[in-house]
Amino acid sequence: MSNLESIKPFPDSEEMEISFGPQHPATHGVLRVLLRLDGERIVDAKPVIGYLHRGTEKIFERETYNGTIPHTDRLDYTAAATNNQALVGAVEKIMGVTVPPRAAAIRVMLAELQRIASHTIWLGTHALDIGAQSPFFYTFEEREKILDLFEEYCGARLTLNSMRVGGQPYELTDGWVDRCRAFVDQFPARVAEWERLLTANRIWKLRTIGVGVISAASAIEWGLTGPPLRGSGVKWDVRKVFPYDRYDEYDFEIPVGANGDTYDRYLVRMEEMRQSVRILQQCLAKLPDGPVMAKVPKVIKPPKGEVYFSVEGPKGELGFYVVSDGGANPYRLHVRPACFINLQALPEMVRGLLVADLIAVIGTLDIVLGEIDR
Amino acid sequence: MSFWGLLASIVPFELGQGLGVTGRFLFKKKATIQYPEVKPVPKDRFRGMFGFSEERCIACHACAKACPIDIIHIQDHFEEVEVDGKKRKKKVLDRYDIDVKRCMFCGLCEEACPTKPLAIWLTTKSYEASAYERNERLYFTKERLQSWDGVRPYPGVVPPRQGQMPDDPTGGPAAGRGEPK
Amino acid sequence: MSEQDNPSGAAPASPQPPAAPKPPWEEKPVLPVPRDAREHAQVRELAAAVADAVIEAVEFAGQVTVTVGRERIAEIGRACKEKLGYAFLVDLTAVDWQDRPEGRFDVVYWMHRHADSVRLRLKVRVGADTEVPSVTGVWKVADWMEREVFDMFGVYFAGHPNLERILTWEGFNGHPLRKDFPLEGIDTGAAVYPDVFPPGGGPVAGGEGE
Amino acid sequence: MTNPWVAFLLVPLVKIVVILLAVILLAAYMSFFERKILAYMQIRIGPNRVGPRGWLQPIADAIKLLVKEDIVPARAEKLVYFLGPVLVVAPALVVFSVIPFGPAFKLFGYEVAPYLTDVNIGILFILGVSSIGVYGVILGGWASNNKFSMMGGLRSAAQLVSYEVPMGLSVVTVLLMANSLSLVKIVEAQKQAGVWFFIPGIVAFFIYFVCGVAETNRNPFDLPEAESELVAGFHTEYSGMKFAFYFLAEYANMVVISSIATVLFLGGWLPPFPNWLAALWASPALAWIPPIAWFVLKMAVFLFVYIWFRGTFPRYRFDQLMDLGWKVFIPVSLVNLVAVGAGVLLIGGK
Repeated sequence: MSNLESIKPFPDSEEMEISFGPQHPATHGVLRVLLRLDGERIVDAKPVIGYLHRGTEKIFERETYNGTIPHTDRLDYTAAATNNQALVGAVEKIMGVTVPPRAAAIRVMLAELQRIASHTIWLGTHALDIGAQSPFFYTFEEREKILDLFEEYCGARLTLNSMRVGGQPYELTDGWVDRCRAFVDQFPARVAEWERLLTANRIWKLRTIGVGVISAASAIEWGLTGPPLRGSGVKWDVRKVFPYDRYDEYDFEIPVGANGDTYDRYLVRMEEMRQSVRILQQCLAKLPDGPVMAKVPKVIKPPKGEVYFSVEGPKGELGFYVVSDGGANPYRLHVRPACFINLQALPEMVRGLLVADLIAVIGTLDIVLGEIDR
Repeated sequence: MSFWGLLASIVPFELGQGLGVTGRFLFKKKATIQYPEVKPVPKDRFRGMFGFSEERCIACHACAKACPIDIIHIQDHFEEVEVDGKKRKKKVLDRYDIDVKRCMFCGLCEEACPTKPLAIWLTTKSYEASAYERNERLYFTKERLQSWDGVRPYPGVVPPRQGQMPDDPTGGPAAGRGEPK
Repeated sequence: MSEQDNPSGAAPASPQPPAAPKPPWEEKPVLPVPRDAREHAQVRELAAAVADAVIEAVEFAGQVTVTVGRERIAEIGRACKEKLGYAFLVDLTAVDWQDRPEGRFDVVYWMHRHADSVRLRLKVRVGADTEVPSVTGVWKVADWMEREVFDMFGVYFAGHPNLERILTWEGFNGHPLRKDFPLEGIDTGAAVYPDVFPPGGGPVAGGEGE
Repeated sequence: MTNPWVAFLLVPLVKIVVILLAVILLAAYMSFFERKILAYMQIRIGPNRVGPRGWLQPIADAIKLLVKEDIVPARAEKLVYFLGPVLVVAPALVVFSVIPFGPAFKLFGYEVAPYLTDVNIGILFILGVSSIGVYGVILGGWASNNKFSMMGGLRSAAQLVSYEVPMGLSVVTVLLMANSLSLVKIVEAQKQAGVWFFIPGIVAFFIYFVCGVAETNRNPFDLPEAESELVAGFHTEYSGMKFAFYFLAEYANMVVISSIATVLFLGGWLPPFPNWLAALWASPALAWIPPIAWFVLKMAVFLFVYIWFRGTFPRYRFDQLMDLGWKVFIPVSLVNLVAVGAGVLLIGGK
């Protein structure tokens, strides 16, 4: 393959090439990184992707608009709710639909729960990559509670299919709000517990501070979004910049880092979990009444046109670009995958570091191959 | 740097703190569910194995159209039946197959079903339908959909043919949805 | 849903119902209509920065799309980034209009300006066998996006440092997101391992897998 | 000791068999306890299906590993590939010949010592033999013809070499206090002193144990087999019996490090405060406790701490590991050596 040849070392050099993945415990799926190593130091890295390519965008073109929603669940499979939210938001935008306030609040709750769930997976796997085993299980215990809430709301735990164009398919079940509140109330204590394990830990600090540094300017240049961008100190969040689903009614902070290293991104994500809890508390406190579904035609036929709509997914800006030709199926439905674009900066971030740092950086980018390969 | 800061940078107190956390977890209640003996309780809306009722089905093909991956295959024909002394044309199902091995349990078929109570529903709580041979064992014809041959029903659930009704716990799949114009 | 609406030069006609207005979710949805946007602030800005750049400008659902000349896209992109401050290329993709006479593909650039948080869409029309100047020199992020467009649509980007397939493999025959690419896929076995699978062998799309 | 055949052949042979079996069983059950304790720390239950509450799990694992297909990579260096596990497991088992598990006792009129032999250079023997094990790791890593294995082997070599130094230096402080290289004498010296050596040698004790963790390639120093970086490090390509040997050696080495720590710093088979509380230990309520129980108990504490570390800490990066070894532990242990030497001179010179 020409991929390999382009990275072949010179015949008389001490450098070696190594294919890191696609079957490797720490590449979060089927990522393959072609590494050129000088000892353990990375001279060059080249991500090779596409092992999980399923042609999702092609499949979208044959589905009805509501029929695409289950497919979006499978993009970033750790954050199905925000994927749903981005898709239905895009279609609602092209349709000119306004979502009822109760539906918007339910969406925000699902999205924030999903953000917490996604960040807990990230923390568990990131810590596991760096060698700490136990946080993986502690975080998954919390995630299971969130998945229980999802299951109760929409009947699935992972691939939620939880939103529809125009609103929400279901009303909340009796007692869901109480159970959600119970979860939200105990969750900050758990985050504090995880932080006791890691934040001050000298080994954790050694492994993350100054690793995978990316400056604010080059983060923008590389199109990073989400925690990797905020870790570099850019205060930018789609929820604040283009508030959707009435995010402007909630009071929350955007945490930012200072140095753009792995430790800062870690702190940013930990703080994001707390901020999500804050949003959830506000949602639960002032959950509006009313319908959960707007008046939309049964067959959704948007007018001819094109629209881009994005949400702040747990991994970064997740956007959908809908091109409609007036039919019941999208003419083109393009995903702007946050992970795909964040991963692109990997070579920049790991050049000159050690193999162990590559793991830390892959972990800190929080990639999900389902979204990268689509 | 203060004395305590200096001391903390030499003596790894924070590592001891971490050990304390894991040490405490040693005595906490375990989260494991011993699966075959203890079965996790699905929630009421849990999308599990299909329930299907031939009597209720009006062969409208709405579910097949709603299915994003086209795994519902329906064939029907018209028959003359006598209802209240009048002759009426009625659609009769010849074939109602679901290729469960490809199903992603999105529940859109259930949502599309116009009959009340539903003719197809996924709220059966049953999730034990694993098989060693996917092409045959996970292909459900309308007979198998009702007899559930090869599916272990969740405790308390009986196969559709024996009269298990959809609980309709969601208040109908499209509860709260405005009537389409 | 007017979140990503730009502070528009042409005031959006928001229908304000008179007394006792129904909430918007109980009304029929107000379908957005495309509107000429040559007088839109963003478009005028662009026209001032680059002479004769704008071929067509449309505003739809609050988003401004400017069609520009294919040959000049790298130049216009650089002007947008350096003069107008669109430092962040959010998205780059393409749309296949199979039988359109003025060029089969639209390549779409979606840019963001941090200063006042506005977005602008550039669009070029490309024929099936013409090249588009690459914007990787302007925004580094365009690298993989252009590779993806090349992979999925077969649009060539002139000056791209490493224009390879990205999601499919080297030697894949076809461009999946073109409208004439069959949905059920193609026989690809032979292309991957020509020495293992004879031409026409290998995994066959729609086969039984036995 | 009338019959020389009994004294020189039968008794050692029986001891060898007993110790070997005990060590192998201990290593196997170490893996069980490790899985169980880790699971409990991680709010899981751990293995509980084979036998009552999972107690036969190690046996099942052993049988599985023994009957598993033994894969040799096509382009591996066959002989060396075979030699690797042998070179690892043999020294790990040989070391047990000098570890005193308890004082000599009478059995059927014979004086039986619960150790194979008391060499007067016991501690040197242990340090020497146990460092042979690193060859097995390097050679195994190299012979697998796998870059990850190779890197694992190299990491292991550098790590073992650097941590042997502070470990040796911290052992020397004990030798200064005990005036002997024989492990039995060291324990007896602690009895005479009336205090376990970890109190005067607290720094040496800490360094010894941390270096011991590093020597056995355990978390947070498990870089040679760092799963997330090197897949499985030097034993990536090993399977079946050969993998079992590496596995056995790792756990046997843990037991070795723990038992040496017990002997050197925690008074071996002595009960706590052997002189001060002598009356208590001799009282009929407690006199039944055999000395070896104390030994096993102390060892178990160390082994538990090993597992506890594994359950808690992230992993060092390789250069940080080297920094820690060369820039922290070696200088500190040198200073500590001088300090303890001076202390011994001052107190002993009185």
